Amino acid sequence: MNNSDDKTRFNTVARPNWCPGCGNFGIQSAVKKALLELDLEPHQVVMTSGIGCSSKIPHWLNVYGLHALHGRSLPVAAGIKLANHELVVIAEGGDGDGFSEGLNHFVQACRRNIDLTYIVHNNGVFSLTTGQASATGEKGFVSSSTPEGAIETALNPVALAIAAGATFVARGFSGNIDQLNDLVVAAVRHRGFAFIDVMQICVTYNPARGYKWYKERVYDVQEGSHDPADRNKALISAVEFDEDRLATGIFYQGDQNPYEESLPQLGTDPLVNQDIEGIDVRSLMAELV
Amino acid sequence: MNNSDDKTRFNTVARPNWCPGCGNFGIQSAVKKALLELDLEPHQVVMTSGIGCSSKIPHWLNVYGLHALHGRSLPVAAGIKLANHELVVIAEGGDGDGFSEGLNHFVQACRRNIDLTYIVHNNGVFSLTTGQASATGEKGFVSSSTPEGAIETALNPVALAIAAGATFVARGFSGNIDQLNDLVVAAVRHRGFAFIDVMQICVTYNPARGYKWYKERVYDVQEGSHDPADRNKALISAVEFDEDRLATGIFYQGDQNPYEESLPQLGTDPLVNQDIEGIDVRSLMAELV
Amino acid sequence: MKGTNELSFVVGGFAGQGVNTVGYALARICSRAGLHVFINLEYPSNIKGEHNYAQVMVSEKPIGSHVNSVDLLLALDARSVVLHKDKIKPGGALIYDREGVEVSPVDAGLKVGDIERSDIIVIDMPMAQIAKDAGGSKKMVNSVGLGAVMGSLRFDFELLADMLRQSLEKLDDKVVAANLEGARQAYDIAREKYAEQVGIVLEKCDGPDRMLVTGNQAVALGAIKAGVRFYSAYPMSPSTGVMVYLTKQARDRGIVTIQPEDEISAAGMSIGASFAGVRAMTGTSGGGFCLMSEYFGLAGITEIPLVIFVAQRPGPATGLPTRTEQGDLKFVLSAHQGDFARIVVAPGDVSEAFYLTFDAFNLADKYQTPVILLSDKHLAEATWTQEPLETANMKIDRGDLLRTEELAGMSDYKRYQVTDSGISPRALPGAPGGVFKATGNEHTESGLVSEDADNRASQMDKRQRKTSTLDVSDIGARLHGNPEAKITLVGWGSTKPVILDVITQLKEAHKIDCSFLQVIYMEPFPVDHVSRVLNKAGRTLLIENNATGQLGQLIRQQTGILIKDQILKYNGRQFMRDELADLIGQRLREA
Amino acid sequence: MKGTNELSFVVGGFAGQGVNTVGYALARICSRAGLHVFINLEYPSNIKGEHNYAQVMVSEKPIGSHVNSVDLLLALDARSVVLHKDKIKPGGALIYDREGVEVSPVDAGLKVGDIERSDIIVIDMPMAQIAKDAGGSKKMVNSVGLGAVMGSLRFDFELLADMLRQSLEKLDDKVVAANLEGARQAYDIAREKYAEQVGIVLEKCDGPDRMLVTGNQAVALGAIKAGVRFYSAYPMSPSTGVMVYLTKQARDRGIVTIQPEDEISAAGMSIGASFAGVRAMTGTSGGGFCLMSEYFGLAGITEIPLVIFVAQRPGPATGLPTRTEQGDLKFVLSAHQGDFARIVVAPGDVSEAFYLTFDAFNLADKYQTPVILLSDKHLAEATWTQEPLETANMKIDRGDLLRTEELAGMSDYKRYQVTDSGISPRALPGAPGGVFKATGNEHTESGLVSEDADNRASQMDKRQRKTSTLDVSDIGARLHGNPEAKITLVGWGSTKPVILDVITQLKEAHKIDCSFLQVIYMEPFPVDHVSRVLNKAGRTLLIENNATGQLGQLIRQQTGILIKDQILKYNGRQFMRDELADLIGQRLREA
Ligand SMILES: Cc1ncc(C[n+]2csc(CCOP(=O)(O)OP(=O)(O)O)c2C)c(N)n1
Ligand SMILES: Cc1ncc(C[n+]2csc(CCOP(=O)(O)OP(=O)(O)O)c2C)c(N)n1
Ligand code: SF4
Ligand code: SF4
Ligand SMILES: [Mg+2]
Ligand SMILES: [Mg+2]
Repeated sequence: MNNSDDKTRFNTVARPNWCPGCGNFGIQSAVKKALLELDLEPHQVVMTSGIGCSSKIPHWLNVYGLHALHGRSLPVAAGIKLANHELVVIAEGGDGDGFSEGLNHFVQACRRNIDLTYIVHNNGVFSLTTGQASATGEKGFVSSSTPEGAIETALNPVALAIAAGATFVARGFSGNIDQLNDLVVAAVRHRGFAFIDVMQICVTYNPARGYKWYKERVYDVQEGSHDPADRNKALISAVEFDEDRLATGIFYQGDQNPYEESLPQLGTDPLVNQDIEGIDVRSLMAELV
Repeated sequence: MNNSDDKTRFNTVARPNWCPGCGNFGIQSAVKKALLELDLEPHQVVMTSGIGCSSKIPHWLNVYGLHALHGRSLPVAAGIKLANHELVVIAEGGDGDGFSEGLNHFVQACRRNIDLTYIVHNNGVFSLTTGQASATGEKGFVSSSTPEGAIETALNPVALAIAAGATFVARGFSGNIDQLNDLVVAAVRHRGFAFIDVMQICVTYNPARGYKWYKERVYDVQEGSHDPADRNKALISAVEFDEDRLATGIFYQGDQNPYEESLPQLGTDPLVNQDIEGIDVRSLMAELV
Repeated sequence: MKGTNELSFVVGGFAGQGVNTVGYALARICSRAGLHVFINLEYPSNIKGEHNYAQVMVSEKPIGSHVNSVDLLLALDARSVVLHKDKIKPGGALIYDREGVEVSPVDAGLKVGDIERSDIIVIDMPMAQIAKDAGGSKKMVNSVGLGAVMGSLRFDFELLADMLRQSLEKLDDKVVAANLEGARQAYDIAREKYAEQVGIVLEKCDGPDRMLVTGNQAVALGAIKAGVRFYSAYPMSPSTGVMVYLTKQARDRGIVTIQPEDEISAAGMSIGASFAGVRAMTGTSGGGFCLMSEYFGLAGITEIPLVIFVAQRPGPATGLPTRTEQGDLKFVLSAHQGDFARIVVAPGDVSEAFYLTFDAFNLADKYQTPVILLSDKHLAEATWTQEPLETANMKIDRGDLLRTEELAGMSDYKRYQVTDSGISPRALPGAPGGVFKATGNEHTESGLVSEDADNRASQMDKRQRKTSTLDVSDIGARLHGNPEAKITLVGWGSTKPVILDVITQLKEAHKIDCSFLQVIYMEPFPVDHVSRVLNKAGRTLLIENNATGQLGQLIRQQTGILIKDQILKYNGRQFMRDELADLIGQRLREA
Repeated sequence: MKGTNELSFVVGGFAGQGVNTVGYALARICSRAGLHVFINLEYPSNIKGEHNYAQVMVSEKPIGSHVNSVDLLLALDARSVVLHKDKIKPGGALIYDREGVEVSPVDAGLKVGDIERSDIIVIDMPMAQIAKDAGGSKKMVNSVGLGAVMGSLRFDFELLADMLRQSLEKLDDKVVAANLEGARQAYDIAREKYAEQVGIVLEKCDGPDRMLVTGNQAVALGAIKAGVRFYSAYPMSPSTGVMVYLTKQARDRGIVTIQPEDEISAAGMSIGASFAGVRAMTGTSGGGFCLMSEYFGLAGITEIPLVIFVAQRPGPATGLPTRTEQGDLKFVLSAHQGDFARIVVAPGDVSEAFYLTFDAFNLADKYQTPVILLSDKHLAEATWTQEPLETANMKIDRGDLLRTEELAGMSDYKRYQVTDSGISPRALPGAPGGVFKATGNEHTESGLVSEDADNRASQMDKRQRKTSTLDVSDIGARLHGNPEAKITLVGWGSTKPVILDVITQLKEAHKIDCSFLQVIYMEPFPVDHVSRVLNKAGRTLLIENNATGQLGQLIRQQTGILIKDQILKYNGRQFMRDELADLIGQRLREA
């Protein structure tokens, strides 16, 4: 049965339990649209996630899902891709998930360059645990863990990803679904690790950064003279983070073979299709004699 | 008793069991010299480390030491500093330790900016476990875990540290003890988190990068027009990593209050000196009535 | 009239509606009126929309548990009507807003309409309309609802008025007035039209000033009393309350609290701080403890004191993040490779949570080893009224900590000196003459890495020896109730309050006499005490909030005694008093 | 003559000298000559300079253990003379280079000079000089030393010559010739001047082609046979050997091996790969398992098959990274919050390591749950001769895996369907019609997050039920030796070979008849089997390589039976045959 004409094929019966007005709805729509645009079938896609409000997203998209542990969406995603590189594998989660608990996996995924798409719902706060400052919470951010305001310098995930060697680095905004849709399409098409940092509205725990706040600040890098192939410039524009001018779009896209293409083991057929009956180990035993 | 004239005060009876020719000896000398130059007494210094050849270093310096777990030198160092900010706290370890297992702590330490010095003995390989490629092992590096050569892009710790918000970022070479000594002195004096990436010779598991190899390539950034206060330039020179021209020296030094200075709790006296006898909690209980 | 000062009240709604606030307000009013209160909270891992409810139990006598049946239900949304109306006792009452009832977005389309139970009193209270008329917002419905509740119970309106004035203190006078007005209206309607029928009355009575306190607050208070100076933790339900409480107090009390990148770092920072000499603590739940488990053993081998607060929730993995279970006992007892002296204590109520937290710091310092304080969601987040806790006799014991002067007199200081007790005098970084290495490898008496076989054995022996001098025969377990009772219930942790309530109930209602053996120290284990009680016991019944009877396994491992009869609950909820009494009754009849 | 084909040989030196190579070369020569061999390696966590040694036991009969006493010692450095000379039996021999002996940099200044033991044969062999004369480097001393050893034992020189030719294959012909020449010279001197006195002779004898194999190699072979397609691991002694072996074979065998950033990721990647349908495995030691322990439970609740290889080393923390201990049993049995079905198996020798690894994959697939394969440094890295392992009857069982066709026929596929066995048919990502969520939260039969109390209980029951159908009554434990023996030794894992050797020795030398109860399945536990044997046993003695008798605790927990008499060794070294025999003898005399 070919469903590709059914525009509802990625819908689920269950309804998201995000707060009304939550930016996660926008991200969910953008991803759904992108999957349609990419002409994928539900069974061809696997979405992994961590734990957090954002990480519930696989439940509300009709794709294979692995809703894993807090901070641990990327390792399972890598394993899935290597075991069956014909699948489209998308990892999602929050900023707490990806930039606190799971930051090591994120940085290493950038340089490892397995063909995954990683979408972070970055709302600057740990929402599901009822509001603590995250690594991307701005200095001075008041939360239950920082009653006198956060002391640490906020993490700049876009700059970090580029410095770590990522081959596709973009930033989106949960309030701009069309652009986000394009970014997701580009990310999935990208051969290698593709990272999208999505500025996500959390109406409950970060209300100061609502739709209006972002809307007044975001702009599209593509509209200027930005050249996503220029890594140095991308890095500089990423570090020159100015709260009043929030760049969105593809910061950097490079061209480098994905990890799995260096593995001849995967050349012929995905690992998962390889037969494992009656493997002969006698020659290996003989080597030990 | 004032020992400050005793130039051997940081020596230990025990002798290092590194391989003859190992770059760790050079790093050890540089640190020892720096502590003398800083006019410190052994009891004023705490050195923490992870696990690896390099991480054995606290045993061979006469200072307080906490030889912790693989990848885990930085969290304990932070705890020590916050509990007693009068101590000089230095964390050391290898590249496996700091850029694989412990990378999350490293990145977050950069943006947290607690006043610590972090020295990584970066030899591109996991030595103590008898030679597997590390995150900084170059592409193609052949090791027991990468018999056909490493596939991943090597991590660039200097670029990463700057992108992560570190306020002092330097690179040294185990074969240039004088420069390293200066870097350690500057790092300890720096108010905030100071990171020194030391290119360290491992004669046993990375013999291709011996003294000669490095000597032909290293140069001192300070000799050119480099301005360590210019973060963007520092970042660009860090990412433009060229195996044939290895910059050493201070890449970037910024000026920002260390974390602990935002804590009035520490203002008067280190936490450890505060009396805990007879604390009255009745007012807190009364609040709950 | 059905009764005075005995009430099982439920307020239900969806996350974001403020169910907790309503429950807590009524509880506070009752508590200040001299009544005993217990609040059980049931909420999902969700910020807005999913169902949650608070159950408030009120009594003139001490009360520690809730029951399945409800006297009075305040339904703030449609789902709450559907879910809870059948729990209302015949003759009990439901307060809801037939026309104006809210429907959670996740329930879109759900209708309630008429209630098909003729055996209960249905109080259709136009709460939304009242709120609107009084000029208030949607949020004001909560005040209106409280008014209705107070009115139905003929409770003094002024108590509510005081409470509202206080809790809305920071708001505009107009808002306060509106809330009072709305509450008043509902109060009057309820009182005049329904109170007689409802037949339950709440009245002020005499009593000491009692706290309304959760286990998490008690732990935080115990830690402050013990002089905690450093708390590092990564948020994880249901342990987060301790972090939040301590963080609020941090500046005033000279405490540093820090939320680092993960639980690994949280554990490491506390170890570092403790190594440097301050009292340090970290807290988490099972999943976070997995991540801490490597550092846990580092504290063990380096003999650095450390208090780890573990608040259990149902596993495996993320499980049920906001529900309760006692499923991590075996894990904390054996986490980490190899053997080392550890101490594991499990408080059973808020008072024990306070005192045992304090003790945990003394134990950690004295035995120079990690101490686990094992709680669970129920104890962590449920609320009890608690008599003032006496603090006069609480003494800090920092163990064998060398002063700078003492160190100065030593020539060859050995941090890990092999002693009879296994405990070695401790120097702190910064002290001249004390320079040593704390090493996670096996080490010599000086702390240097050593692979020598004999040294290994002697350091292992020394470490194991430490806690063998900790005598838990008295404090390790407690037999509650009549020691001669023919039936002995065995349990631990947060089931204590409900088990004690059940004992009372069984005795009063059924003349069944039970005692309760509560195990408090899990490691070292009170072998003699427990064996003695169990060997002497008639019928024994194990009661645990987990799937496999983990305490039962521990008891068998430690004493050889198997408690065959087990009542295990593992659906993520705490036992209810009536439920547990029934289960026990059933078992007794079975055999 | 003192004997033929019975030898306890030690070669000592400092790390970097190639002690392992020398020991292994002699072992291979013996093995190819039809003799049984066992090699025990003792080395520190150090790359160059610290002392290490290899002990090679040779026998005409099967041999699985080493003894304290040494027949022949080859000392490649000064430290080895000092450390090992007193272990030489009276009448035994020492080969060293009085003048030219090397001194490790860490021993700077250490002298040996004359040997003060008149009861041994001192073979002062100018190895350095011979090497130099033959035109070789320092490294050649090893070949010269081997020549001296072969000569002293009157073993056929051609065997050594063949071995050298093969192992130096890739080197220059000249180098090979020099090595042969040096070896020959030493051989001749030893044979002519000392062999008579030494009195031990090694001779070729008949036998099948035996492998020289470590436990790690056996595990890797078992995994390859089982069709492992994915192995992710972070290096950690003593598990690294499996990773290195599999990595070497990866391209040829269609396996992906990957070393990610940490053990957390290693576990996660294998879980992901397994979820996607391939057989996946990860490996580590205790410290790494701490870090994996969170993901471990994720595999449990999501019912994703996973084989975890845990090679124990002495803890806590970094402990003794290159030594041996059985200290992680309790940890792996209870790691992770909450309860879930897990399987833990502990092979006792290389053959079991091979077959149980294979079985582990079948078990993981069949029960859709993580399986822990518990080894330790001794089993992982010591070397045994092993008869060919039969593979004809090894059958892959992938469990209830749905084919695409089967799925297509289903209308409402439920991944976590509640079934009688607890096992639910599994779909793999990529299959149309199978779309489901694997969820670390408690979930419905479809895998969606659910906080419902009844659903929770039924999913818990379902998961617990799975392994209850795994019948281990036969395979879970094994009674070796005479079942009627009055004495029963109880143990597990890598102590199996030494215990079996001791049983033989006690019988032959002292007419003491012992049986040996080896526990293999730790979870599910063979309760009936173990109880039956222990209840029937006369005297029981627990033998474990840890400080607290962890198997003993498990047995008591599972059966109620306490084995009071315990022989526990925890200095980081494996039991030696003579040592263990003595300890047992002592205990028997005591009581
Ligand atoms: C190991 C572990 N630590 C902590 C938690 C508790 N926890 C659940 S969600 C969360 C933070 C979520 O923040 P983020 O990833 O930003 O997601 P958001 O809710 O903001 O979308 C935390 C700390 C956990 N589940 N597991
Ligand atoms: C949790 C944990 N994982 C793995 C190891 C094993 N291990 C010890 S040292 C080491 C790598 C050392 O590499 P590096 O940090 O670069 O130090 P080097 O030896 O090169 O100086 C590893 C993986 C360990 N001790 N603990
Ligand atoms: S709390 Fe914030 S992130 Fe979570 S669902 Fe609500 S708005 Fe979204
Ligand atoms: S192996 Fe390498 S890093 Fe380790 S001591 Fe030897 S030379 Fe130094
Ligand atoms: Mg967030
Ligand atoms: Mg290294």
